Amino acid sequence: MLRTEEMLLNMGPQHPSTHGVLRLVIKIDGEIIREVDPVVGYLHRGTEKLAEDLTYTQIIPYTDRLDYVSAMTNNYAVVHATEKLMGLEVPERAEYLRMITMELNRVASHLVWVGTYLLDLGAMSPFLYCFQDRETILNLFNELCGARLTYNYMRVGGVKWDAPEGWLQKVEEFVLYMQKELATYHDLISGNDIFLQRTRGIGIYTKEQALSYALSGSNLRVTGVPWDLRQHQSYSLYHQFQFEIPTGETGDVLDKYHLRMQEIEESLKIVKQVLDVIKEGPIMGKVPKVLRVPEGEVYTGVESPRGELGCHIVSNGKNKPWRLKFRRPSFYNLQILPELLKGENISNLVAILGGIDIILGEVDG
Amino acid sequence: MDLFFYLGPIILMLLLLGFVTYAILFERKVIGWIQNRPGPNQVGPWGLFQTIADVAKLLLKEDIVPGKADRALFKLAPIIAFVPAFAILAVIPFTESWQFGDFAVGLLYYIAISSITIIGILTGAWASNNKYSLLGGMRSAAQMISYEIPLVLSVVGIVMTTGSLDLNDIVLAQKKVWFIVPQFLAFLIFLIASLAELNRTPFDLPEAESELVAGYHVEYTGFRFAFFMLAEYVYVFAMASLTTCLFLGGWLPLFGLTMIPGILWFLLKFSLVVFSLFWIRATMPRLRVDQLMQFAWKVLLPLSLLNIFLTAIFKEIPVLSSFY
Amino acid sequence: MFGLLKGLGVTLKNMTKPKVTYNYPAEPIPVPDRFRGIQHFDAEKCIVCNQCALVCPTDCITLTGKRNPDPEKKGKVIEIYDINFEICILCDLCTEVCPTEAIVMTNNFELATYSRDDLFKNMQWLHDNNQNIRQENMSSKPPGAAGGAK
Amino acid sequence: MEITGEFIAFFILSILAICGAVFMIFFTNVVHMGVSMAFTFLSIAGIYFLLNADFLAVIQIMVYTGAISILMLFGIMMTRHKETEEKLNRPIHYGLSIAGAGVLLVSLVLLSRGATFVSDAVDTKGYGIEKIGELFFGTYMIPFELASILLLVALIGSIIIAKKEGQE
Repeated sequence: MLRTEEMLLNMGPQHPSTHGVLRLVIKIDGEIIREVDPVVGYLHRGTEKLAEDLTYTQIIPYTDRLDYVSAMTNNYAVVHATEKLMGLEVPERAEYLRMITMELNRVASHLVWVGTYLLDLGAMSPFLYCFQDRETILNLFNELCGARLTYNYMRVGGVKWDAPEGWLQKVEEFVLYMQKELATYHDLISGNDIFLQRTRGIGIYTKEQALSYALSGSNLRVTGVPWDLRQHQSYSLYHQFQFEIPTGETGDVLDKYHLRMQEIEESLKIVKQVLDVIKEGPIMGKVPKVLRVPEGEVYTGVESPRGELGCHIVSNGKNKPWRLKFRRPSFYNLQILPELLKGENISNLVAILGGIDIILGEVDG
Repeated sequence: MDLFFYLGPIILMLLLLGFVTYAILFERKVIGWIQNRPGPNQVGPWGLFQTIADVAKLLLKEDIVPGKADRALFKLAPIIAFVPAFAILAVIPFTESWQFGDFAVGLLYYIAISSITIIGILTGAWASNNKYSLLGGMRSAAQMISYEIPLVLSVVGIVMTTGSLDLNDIVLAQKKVWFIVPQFLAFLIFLIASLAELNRTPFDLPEAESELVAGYHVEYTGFRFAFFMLAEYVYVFAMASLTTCLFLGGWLPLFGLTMIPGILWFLLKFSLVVFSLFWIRATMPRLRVDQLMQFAWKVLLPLSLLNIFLTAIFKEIPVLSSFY
Repeated sequence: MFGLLKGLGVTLKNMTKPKVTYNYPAEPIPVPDRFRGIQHFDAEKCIVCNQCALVCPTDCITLTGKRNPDPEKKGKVIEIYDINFEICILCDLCTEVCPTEAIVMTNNFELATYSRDDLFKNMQWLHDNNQNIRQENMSSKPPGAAGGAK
Repeated sequence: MEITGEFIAFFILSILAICGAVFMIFFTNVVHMGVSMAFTFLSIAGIYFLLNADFLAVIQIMVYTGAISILMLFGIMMTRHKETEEKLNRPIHYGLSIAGAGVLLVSLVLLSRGATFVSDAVDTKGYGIEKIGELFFGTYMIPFELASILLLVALIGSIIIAKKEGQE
């Protein structure tokens, strides 16, 4: 047999398709990958350590910068953990507003994924179409809380802003529009033979593997495990509403695409239901001026678009946490990458890496 | 005649540069429109000077030769890649009278000369001493060699019908009906194979930026990079011209509208082909490298062989034979 | 094969749709009222309570007060008020805690400059930044005071 | 001798061909060798063009420049660890090769003295592709088909051998 040379390829930290500053040290034989070693930490800002020196309100803007495509969920994670530790009551309207923003943020996040994933596969236009629809959501958020990405919207005990005049109608319009618009996406992407060829049958892992690697979110559901914290460890007021947990069958990247498209649909359904029941009311609970969290510790999990976003707070009774730990789903999901890439073609690398849906701000913390 | 002999190529060169300048602008505009944005519109009215500004930028850039590169080959490669791109234009008949070299084997000449470019790409890729560019060059060579075969075989049907390899004869043979109708299968194969030959989406693996950053020209800057770009767009020009000549009846008018000059008809059909290239680019993701090879050898090659058989059979059927 | 044609149809249809981009530097981008831009600071309203500097997550606010020059009045007046926009993240917390609305957000956001020193804004600059001031500043109040209904 | 464009073209092409061949031997870098070989093939195709043998020229470019050189470069780049070869230092080899080249030269000179050349200018324009086609598919039909079957067998054989090695 012809002897071919094994080559060490450094992919990243500056590379168009590593979604930020991930570095992959790849051993390739021709175009076949023998070994992958992901190197993380180029975007590490020490959020957890910084949080030990910040009051609970001050931590919220920092969480915006973890998973910067779904900052609402991050806001909620830390706010929810604090509320649970303090045993605070949150007014109904505030919870509804939180759910609307979180679900819209999930839609926006999945749209970013669909767009960038297709961009990784070489198609340009879906990226821009997705970003146009995401733009509508960002504009809605901009109207609500004055920022497009770093929302800093939620507060311990409620939310910062009530919905402005006519905002809820705009959300409803968007939901109706988006439910129709999804058909266009399916026309453009789902039926494309090249897309099917690129994604079918790659990046498959079993249920056992997924569980042993502690995968969560759509990366776990794609193997057929219907695990969704919104239903199984219900937080906020999700238990009031009806929605399905889509699961995958084959577990390949194509399945992940369909799963995430279905999750967009489900999120829109939740928003629609919330809009039907939302009433006037206070948006802030009875919260003391200076937040002093009682001694103790708490762990809460929130279903972020990428998986289980956990927040573990240890408090020693001061106004600052003694220790704060985020279970950042992207970081955990990334662990399975070396296993998946072994023996794959190098052009599958991008397809598989993109399928995991990592956000480097979250991976590096 | 003599004057034309010497000045002709220079005029063609200038026309070509003009075409490349505005083809790039047109491509960016079309892709912009498809993506609901206006495309380049800042430099000059309607963005007309955008490409000129880009080229000026490329020319003013520092000319970098990587330290570990093979200097001689690194400098030679863009020239090897570009010269054949220009040389193939000699055989394209733009109208009855506008053609530079009337070869009896024009079609073969086109295909043969265009394969030299691969040497330029391959040496450039190797000489840059970069892993990404080497991978890109390898893919490029493998892809272009593989797709040349269905490209040639798809045209065999037309050659059988006209009995000539001369592009002039081929155009004149389409007076009754364009070859896109009787040779539709061949047209599809030709279109796909030409997309692959041009390294355009969905076959732009050699420069797949999501995997190989920029493929074979990763280390090239400034003027040398411009040469590779130029070669690529000249091939777009040439391939669109060839498609027009082979399948769309060249300069021949449609519906007997003979008062419109042939060159305009040619340009019209030509622009249509160029537009569809850009349109496809804006829509499709790219194929995977192994699927690409399988597609060439397992789908396109048998289909083009089938097309040859079908043409041969139809030639013998009394009613149909007038078309073949 | 049919799927490919469908996709081509979608892209072709989009060609005729109106453009969605902003002609940004030529025309200003419309921003909603709640937009969090560069702060406006009103020295007269400030009571030097230091809350904004305390709540700031990045410690970008520096302020000092001095005794009120008018001996009849109690309290302090502001002497130095600087915001370092190299590290300010425009999180809105300072305006949220300000009891007198001395510091409020504006809808201006163009901070780009060639020198990092220019990002250090003093009281005078912040005071002169008085265009497009945000109308609605305290939304967390109980309903009726601010905020809208459905 | 009259200096025409054709003469100048011939001169340039032959110099290119010879230079390519000489460099091919003297270069130490295999990739450089490959590229200079491609130049030789290309110049020979140019000489065919000058002789009005269009078809032959085009096929020369297609097969030798387009396919063989590229495949060689491809193979070299994909498989070799070191691109440069060490110079061999074996006096017997030098002696043998000089002797072999001498014998070749002498025999060529003898042969060319015995052969008869057409002294008048021949109208090469009549020998187009039609003639080649007629000869291939008429007079020499059976040898042509046999040759292509032989090539096919070689192709399939090489695939089988490569596959077997790959499985081991």
